[in-house]
Amino acid sequence: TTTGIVGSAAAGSASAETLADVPAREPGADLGALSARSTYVQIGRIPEAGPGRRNVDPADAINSKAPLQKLVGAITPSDLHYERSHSGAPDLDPSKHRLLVHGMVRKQLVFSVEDLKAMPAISRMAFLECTGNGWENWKKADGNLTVQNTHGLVSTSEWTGVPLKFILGLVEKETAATWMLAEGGDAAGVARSIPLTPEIVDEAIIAYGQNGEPIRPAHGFPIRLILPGMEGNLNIKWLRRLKFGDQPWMTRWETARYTQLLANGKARQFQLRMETNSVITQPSGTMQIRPGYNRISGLAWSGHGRIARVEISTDGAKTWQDAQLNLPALPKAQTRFQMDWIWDGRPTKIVSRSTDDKGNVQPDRDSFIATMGTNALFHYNAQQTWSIDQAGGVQNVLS
Amino acid sequence: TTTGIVGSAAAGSASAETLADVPAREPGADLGALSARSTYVQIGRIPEAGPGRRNVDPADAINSKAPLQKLVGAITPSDLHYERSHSGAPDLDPSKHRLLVHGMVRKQLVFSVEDLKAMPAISRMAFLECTGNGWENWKKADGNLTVQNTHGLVSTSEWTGVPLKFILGLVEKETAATWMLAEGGDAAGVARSIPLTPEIVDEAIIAYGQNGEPIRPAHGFPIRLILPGMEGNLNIKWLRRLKFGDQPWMTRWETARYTQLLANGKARQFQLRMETNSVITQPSGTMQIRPGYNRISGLAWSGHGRIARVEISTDGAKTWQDAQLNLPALPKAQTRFQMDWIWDGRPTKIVSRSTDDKGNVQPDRDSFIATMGTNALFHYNAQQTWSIDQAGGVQNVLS
Amino acid sequence: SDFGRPATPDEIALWDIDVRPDGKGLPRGSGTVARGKQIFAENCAACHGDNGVGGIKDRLAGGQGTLASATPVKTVGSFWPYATTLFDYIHRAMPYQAPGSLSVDDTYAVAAYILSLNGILPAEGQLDNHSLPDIRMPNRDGFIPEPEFSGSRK
Amino acid sequence: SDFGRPATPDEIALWDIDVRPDGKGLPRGSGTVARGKQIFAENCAACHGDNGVGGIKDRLAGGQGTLASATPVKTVGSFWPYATTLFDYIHRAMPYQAPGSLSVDDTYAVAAYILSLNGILPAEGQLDNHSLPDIRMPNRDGFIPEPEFSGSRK
Ligand code: HEC
Ligand code: HEC
Ligand SMILES: [Ca+2]
Ligand SMILES: [Ca+2]
Ligand SMILES: [Ca+2]
Ligand SMILES: [Ca+2]
Ligand SMILES: [Ca+2]
Ligand SMILES: [Ca+2]
Ligand SMILES: [Co+2]
Ligand SMILES: [Co+2]
Repeated sequence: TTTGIVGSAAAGSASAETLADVPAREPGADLGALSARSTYVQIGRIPEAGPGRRNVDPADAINSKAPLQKLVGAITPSDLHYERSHSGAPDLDPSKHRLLVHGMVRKQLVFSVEDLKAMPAISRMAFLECTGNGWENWKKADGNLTVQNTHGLVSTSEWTGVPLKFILGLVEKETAATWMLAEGGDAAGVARSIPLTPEIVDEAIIAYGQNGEPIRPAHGFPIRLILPGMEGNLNIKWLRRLKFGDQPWMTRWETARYTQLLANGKARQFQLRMETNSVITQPSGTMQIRPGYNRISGLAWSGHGRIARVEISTDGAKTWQDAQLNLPALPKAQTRFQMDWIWDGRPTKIVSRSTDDKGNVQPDRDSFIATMGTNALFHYNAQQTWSIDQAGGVQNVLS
Repeated sequence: TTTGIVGSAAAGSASAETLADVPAREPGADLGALSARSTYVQIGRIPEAGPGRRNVDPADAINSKAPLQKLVGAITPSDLHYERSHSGAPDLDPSKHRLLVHGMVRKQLVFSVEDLKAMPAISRMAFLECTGNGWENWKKADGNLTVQNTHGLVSTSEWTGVPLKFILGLVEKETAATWMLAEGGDAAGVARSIPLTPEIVDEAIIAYGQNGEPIRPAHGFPIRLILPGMEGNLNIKWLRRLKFGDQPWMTRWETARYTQLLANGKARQFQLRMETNSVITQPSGTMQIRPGYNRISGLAWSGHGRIARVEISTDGAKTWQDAQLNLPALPKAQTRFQMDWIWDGRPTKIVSRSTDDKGNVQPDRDSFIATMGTNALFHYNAQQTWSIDQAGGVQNVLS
Repeated sequence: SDFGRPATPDEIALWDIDVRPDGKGLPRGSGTVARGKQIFAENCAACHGDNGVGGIKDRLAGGQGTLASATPVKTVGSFWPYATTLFDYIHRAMPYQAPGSLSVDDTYAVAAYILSLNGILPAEGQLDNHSLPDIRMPNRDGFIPEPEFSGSRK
Repeated sequence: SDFGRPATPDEIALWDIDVRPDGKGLPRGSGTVARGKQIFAENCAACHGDNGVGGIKDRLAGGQGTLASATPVKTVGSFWPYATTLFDYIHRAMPYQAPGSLSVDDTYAVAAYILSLNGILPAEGQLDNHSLPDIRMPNRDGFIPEPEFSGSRK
């Protein structure tokens, strides 16, 4: 167990009794090309293979979860951004990579990565969230899960690239083209049909930059699609083809996968938007808190827009108080929230609930399950409850 | 030379003739704890020893410059953030690190890193800039410099930590205390006197997080001071002491260093604010452009506040056009700007000029030198001019 | 334009692998269930098990009638709405370690075999670019399109 | 309070190394230029050169009268406004590889020696916590405080 109120990557607890015990100042490492992490910081993602399949051989991992309990602020460092790859992460040679844009367009064009980097660009903060985020808690809540296990498939970056709109202008998309197939250069050739709503046309980016630097191979180097607010797997990595058409292609990833099976056996399809969500990251699962002052902190996000409000309950969803938001809250980006709390030492439960600027409120688990059943597998955004026992131990519970 | 319009970290130029030459899709690397950079990306800082002393032994380096020509957006990845260290970068044990707060306060207190992480926190984007940024161009302009050489001592991060104001409340600072000494735990024990203006009291942060993760040793792990908009070396790294008093201590770093020698032999002292600045990063020194369409892109920042406007001249500062700003432009953070440009193939010069929301305009070099002389060494914020020769070669020039 | 270059029909054809429910995009070709059984044993069974069940990777057959239960089993037979998706997916992504290594005819054959494992084609059945889009999958009507994103849908 | 713990006077004294222009913070002690010459040769000359000039690191003497020229030479003697800063800096930061290794008396001595190299103290001079703040450095009036940040200045 780590210390809840610290919720940090820094190891251990304070061990210098007086200032006399603090090590003497001494010269440090030479300056170099890159600043390495401290050797005192243990921080990393956890590769997993699906709900409940956690300590797997890396070769069997299908995703790798971000250490939310060790992160602060809103940005996720690029090397800690969650990963979901369907056939590993290829390191493509950018000089040989191409983007083919064809189908219902007047000009079928091939772009090199250099072509794209020469175009007008835009940068924006946006979260990406795997459609499967939260999937550990559909049916039961394992008490020994961390927030990395329950919610580690969401991250926030500054993405830079070419507005899709600029490409649409170059290829002269036909008006009748209402769908776009985006396909990756990975072995799986992951492909998704994307409805060309005004919002998607306005906000989609063909990105080559993440947090200032070239996107890393695990996240789509040299280029990927970014569709702010939409489910992670729509944001096609290693993008190499955009095809325009007038109906969806019904690829495996929008039929067999990433559809939500309801209790009646029917499945919701093209539920593309990531819903209003939040989670308390400090304190969270497997941490330990002490009676007295505790700072509660966490992350909220919504595929609809900006986070407008986060409420916290420290009595198991009976009463709620407004948390303080770290401003500015940017649209479709994670927003950090916090609240002071004096724990009286009695067992209780803590929960967060977010509301976005369109008025969407994150549902409690019971109403959520009443709508979605327990087999949907994707798009879980019910409120996350952490129970706190008499000894201050924090545990994952359903509600 | 690299290709100007690309301005990217991706190697080489396009080398697949047709789509048939693009390598076949194949399975990639296993998912892991960290996402590595592409092996096709060469990106790193350059350690240097002072104006004109560039290819030095790492042991002699006093700073390391960020690769602005390879960065996009506004955020600098933490491992590429510029570094200025006076005695190397110590990797301090956070469990043994302490912050002593004393002097003119009612309660002299010692805080552990855990104490600080448990307090209410704030996150904000802010640039840091070494006081010496730009110092290559005081007296002459070497034609073979990149923008990394001329302007690589500025970077932008999301910083997370405790508002100084919260600490002031805990220690009950005396009203008469108008200055604060901040001291580092590095071998040099770098120490600066900080005037407690309302702005500084409101905005100062005792930070432990950079871009979501623990600050790295080169940047002050486990804690550093962040004073948005103020000169880099005030933002004391490895912070271990804050002492309150009623006058400045006149440390070596605010007398012998980081004062600006004017032409008349007098030196400006406590010129703490980093001024309104900007630089074109694409195309920039040593790049190569082609006639026709070129995108001009760069970064602007001001210690006064928000960037309100950036103008670009493509005719050597004769006429100016408004560049497009990437919004939202955040206060005291770098803002990306861009402009389309059709180069007619004739030799010319390109320049950028920023204006902040307080109305401060980045000065042209002549008026700047008229005020500051050529011996000031620090606080260079004159407009940066790049000349373009007939062959499209981009070179550093004075104006 | 300053950006990109025109794509030639030949190179587009190389990459244009997608297949729609109406059969658009299907390459000319055909394969029998019998041939597919052989292909499957050689190229697929190691991961998906004999008969597409009990392998170390995704189960490909069975599960019909389980979708509304507490433990739904989603397979090609029980869940997939379109047979065209099966061709598209195998063609682009399988076998896992060497996608694209099967010929078009062998891809029809192995798709036919997986459909037969699910009782959708008979053991002596076959599949080609004409018959494939006509197959009506058992769960064809099992999906509720999201209203927000169905406006542009035909 | 929930945060931190009171600092004891003893431990504050260990860390409280800063020195102000008025001498506040100077520890009791003294040293002669002669002793300082010896200390310097043993601990400093390798980097700063014999007599504080011509070393691989910062030059410590000379340069007076150059500040308004095209090639100003900024040293302790030509540029530094306060002698207290010299004690403070050597005490906290020098010798570079082992700051804090000199005794207080030796620090006074080596500061005295550097001042003598700059003609500010005579060869037979000495320095202690009383005399140090009284030294008037040649460039004492060479600084123009920034108006914005001088309001709180005494
Ligand atoms: C080396 C292992 C391996 C081999 C060999 C292999 N597959 Fe797969 N198959 C997988 C994996 C892993 C997945 C799941 C991939 C994913 O979810 O992205 C999969 C998924 C599938 C699916 C989709 C299942 C679903 O419900 O979504 C089909 C259909 C399929 N394979 C058919 C085949 C066929 C046909 C062959 C042989 C021609 C084959 N596979 C060979 C590993 C393999
Ligand atoms: C191993 C090399 C080394 C040794 C030994 C060394 N110094 Fe230094 N000294 C430096 C360096 C490097 C700097 C500049 C540090 C910086 O700029 O942060 C410096 C700076 C100084 C300065 C400030 C110069 C200025 O104008 O800012 C003084 C004064 C000084 N040293 C005195 C001493 C004394 C006294 C000793 C011996 C007791 C000593 N040094 C031993 C390397 C050394
Ligand atoms: Ca060293
Ligand atoms: Ca995903
Ligand atoms: Ca592999
Ligand atoms: Ca600095
Ligand atoms: Ca086709
Ligand atoms: Ca003292
Ligand atoms: Co997913
Ligand atoms: Co500096």
